[in-house]
Amino acid sequence: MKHRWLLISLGAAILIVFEARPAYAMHIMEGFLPPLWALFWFAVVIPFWIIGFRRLRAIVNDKPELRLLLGFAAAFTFVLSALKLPSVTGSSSHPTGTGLGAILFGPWVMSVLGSIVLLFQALLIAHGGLTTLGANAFSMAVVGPWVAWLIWRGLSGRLPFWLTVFLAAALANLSTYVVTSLQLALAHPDPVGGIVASFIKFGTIFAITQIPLAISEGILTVLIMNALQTT
Amino acid sequence: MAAGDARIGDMLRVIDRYAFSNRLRNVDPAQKSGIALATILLCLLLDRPLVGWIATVWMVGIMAGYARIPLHVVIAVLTTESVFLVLSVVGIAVSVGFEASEAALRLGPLWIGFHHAALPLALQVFSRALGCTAALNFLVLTTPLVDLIELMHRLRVPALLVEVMMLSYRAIFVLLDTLEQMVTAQTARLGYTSWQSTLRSSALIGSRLFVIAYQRSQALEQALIGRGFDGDVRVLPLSYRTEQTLWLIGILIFVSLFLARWWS
Amino acid sequence: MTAALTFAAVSYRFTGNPTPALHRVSLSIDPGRRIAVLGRNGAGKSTLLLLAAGILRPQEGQIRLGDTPISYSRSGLRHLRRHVGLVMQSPDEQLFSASVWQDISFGPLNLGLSPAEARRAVHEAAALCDVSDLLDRPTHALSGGQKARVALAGVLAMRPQYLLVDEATSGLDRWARRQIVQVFDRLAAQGKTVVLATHDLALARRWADLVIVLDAGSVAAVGTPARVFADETLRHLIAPAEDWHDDW
Amino acid sequence: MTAALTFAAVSYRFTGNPTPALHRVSLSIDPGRRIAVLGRNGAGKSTLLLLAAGILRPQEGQIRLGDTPISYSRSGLRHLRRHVGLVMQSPDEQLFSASVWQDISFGPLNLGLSPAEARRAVHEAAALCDVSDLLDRPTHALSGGQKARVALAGVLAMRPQYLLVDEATSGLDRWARRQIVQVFDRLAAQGKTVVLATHDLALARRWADLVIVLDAGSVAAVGTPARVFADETLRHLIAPAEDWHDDW
Repeated sequence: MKHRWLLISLGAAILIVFEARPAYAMHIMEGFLPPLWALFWFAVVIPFWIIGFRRLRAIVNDKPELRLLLGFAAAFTFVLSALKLPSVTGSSSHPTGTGLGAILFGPWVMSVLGSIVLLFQALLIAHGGLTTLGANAFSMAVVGPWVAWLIWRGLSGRLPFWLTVFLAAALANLSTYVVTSLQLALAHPDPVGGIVASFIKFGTIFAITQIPLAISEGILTVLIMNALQTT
Repeated sequence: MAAGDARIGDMLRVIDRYAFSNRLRNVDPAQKSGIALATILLCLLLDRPLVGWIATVWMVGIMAGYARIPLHVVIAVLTTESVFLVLSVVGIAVSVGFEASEAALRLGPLWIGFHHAALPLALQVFSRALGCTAALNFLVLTTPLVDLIELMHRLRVPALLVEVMMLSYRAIFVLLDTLEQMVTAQTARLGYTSWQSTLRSSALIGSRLFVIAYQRSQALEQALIGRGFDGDVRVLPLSYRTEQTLWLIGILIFVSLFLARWWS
Repeated sequence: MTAALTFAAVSYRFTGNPTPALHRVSLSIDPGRRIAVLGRNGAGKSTLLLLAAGILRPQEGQIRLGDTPISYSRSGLRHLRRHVGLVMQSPDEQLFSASVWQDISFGPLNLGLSPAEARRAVHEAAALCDVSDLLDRPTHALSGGQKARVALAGVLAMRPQYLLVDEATSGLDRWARRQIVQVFDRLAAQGKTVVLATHDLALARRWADLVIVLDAGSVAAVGTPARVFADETLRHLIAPAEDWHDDW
Repeated sequence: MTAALTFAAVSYRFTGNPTPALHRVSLSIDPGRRIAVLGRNGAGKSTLLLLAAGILRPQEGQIRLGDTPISYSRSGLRHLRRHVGLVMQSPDEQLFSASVWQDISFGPLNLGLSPAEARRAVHEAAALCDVSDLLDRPTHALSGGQKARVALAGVLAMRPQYLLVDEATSGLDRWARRQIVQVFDRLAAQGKTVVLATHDLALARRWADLVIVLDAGSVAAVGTPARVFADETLRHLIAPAEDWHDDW
């Protein structure tokens, strides 16, 4: 019985702290991944970086002055995470911006710009890390943007504009967190239940606050896109 | 540095200020990143709790004692990160399964509890990540991003990437100033007072900031054309000194980490 | 009736700064005055306005509206913002909506006014600031002077008794400046209090009836423009000696 | 020796605007002068500077440096930029690097100077603009006045004979303004030509030796400050009548 109370209060503590957690809950911290997994995720993400960079270079070769715009686009993506995002539960957090970025700049450009932003977050505010950059870039600069882009492209015209944008942004946010949970589960399987149990575990820890935040980010992105359309 | 308010700007500026004003500011970024990265790799590869703890002590020591960054700043940054780290590690310590473990709580068909093998593992991951994070903090708090971008240029990172990074580092501060002005203006007009008004306020800024980012880039282009911009961003390199003592400290760190591995 | 806005030994230091931006400032801003706050950059002018508007919270001391200290609870701030409006330096960074109408209505809607009342408030503020003919224009297509007046209207639509303005006229041409000053004159005629933090010494000298001089976070003087501008020690805090023959 | 910068019947209309920003403007900017360009917003001051700096290309008419018309080829513009430098209004829109040192070095390197020469040019321009002690400071930590002087240094490092400045002093406090004016004085003492487009009438009156008044895209007058400020018709183009008693 003692244990039960211990666990319940522990659970409550987790919830409370997670409600007030920093903006970058989805960043895997430096040192959190074993070396092989860190390398593995770099290997996964590097092809995306190469193709994305080639696209970028083609754009800039065409119009050299566009590098200024790219600089500002990366800065915009970085600064976007300083916006306030209210959660349904009353606390507030910050948007990931992966969905909006993919809709505005396309998934290939985002794979490079998003990775620059992640590198900057590691080097400017020590969020995330250098050895975990591959893993973080895969979830936030590749999977999130691609999910958003495919929904945006696939459903445009079939669903109302707002619904398409909402789904793109909310699911980009959610898919990023699913991938992060998977990355953590693979690196740290549960001693009893293995990878599956571990995935459920990391998943539920995040899910409680992540689903409301994904909904909020979806709504925020719809409002931003509406405002941009009238500009 | 709690969540909620736009604290990202505060954190960015505080860290940036020390990066530009610490005693190791003019030391070659290659030297500082070399030591930070080697420490991170050793923590990962040697992978023992004691190694992580010793690395943490070393890094806090050289940040505060050698680079002369106030100890309370060093500790504050590291504490914020360790709170976050503890939460991630809880995920490892707690196990979920269809069978009860030693101390477990039933939740539907699942049992949530601690497994005897999980606690040491959690401790190991925590100390490893703490050592790595402290080493990253050393790099971040002693080395401004301009220097790291310059280092990437020396390491033959493609010029286009280096230029985009250089421009966006500057643009981040320009846009962040604008964002904070807008947040203040909105707050003075009762923005952010409810769930809806927070969403609305943020959305207005998000879209406006996008337009401003575009306009700023156009204005900058015009100004740079006046200074001979033809597509390439040419700048003079920065000059650095090499600090012999830092190499010596680096060697001491590595030796002590190896020793820690054999002792434990 | 309006109550005075009082600072009692208020200090504020920004995170990461070794010296306080304001240090034990005590002063009273009485209703119905035209006040200019002078002092060089970094003297604490903007910090004073941000504290008075409840955006920053004093780390020491107290700010009172009438006899009651400002409460920083949600409802307390809501109450304060009905009374104290703040216009910041760069209009480009205050207009965050796509259209002028939308921007001016931001405050009234947040106050919880009904759509009809909000509409009335927008029209009233727009008329006051001479921007009635701009209401359906996009904000990015406005001139500098128009943007400045729209920013002013956005705050005035909340009908504050105190209007705090940071550098209202900087970067504007003489005609745009003139139009802004006319808005301040109208407000003063309505008995509202206007507090301007400014580098525009001609404006301070001829428009204000009270001048507050700040120096390195402290109040160096409070007095009529005639007295302050005649005092040689204070003139050193307002402009470099080489500029004195400029006769602002 | 430097040659004059001459406008011969130059017109320019921005795309989407019905009226031209400049219409058949002819004037000559002679070496070694201190020139102020006055006129209300929209009169064409900035367009004039952008054309003179070769950033805009006249749609009609011709701009000459000495006897040769400006060539808009790559090498022609390179030649022009050794002679004519332009500083724009907002320093935040001109500084692209977080390192002051790197930012100032951009222009000289684009001119094709060797690293050693460029290094010398940076130090020289920094000394001229009093920013030598800021070279290893980050751009974003500078005050408004410091940023303005760094932006100036970035252009002066290219050692132009003509320096064109759009609203050099707007938004600065009196001390920062003073420091900028000192840089202009040093340039004038070196025999360089400084052209300021400005709303700062005190500056125009006391600093300039020649005033150009623009009105709706045309040159309304060119003359000494004494003559221009004494002329009632021209005063109408410089400031609203209510401001005349301000005695700038």
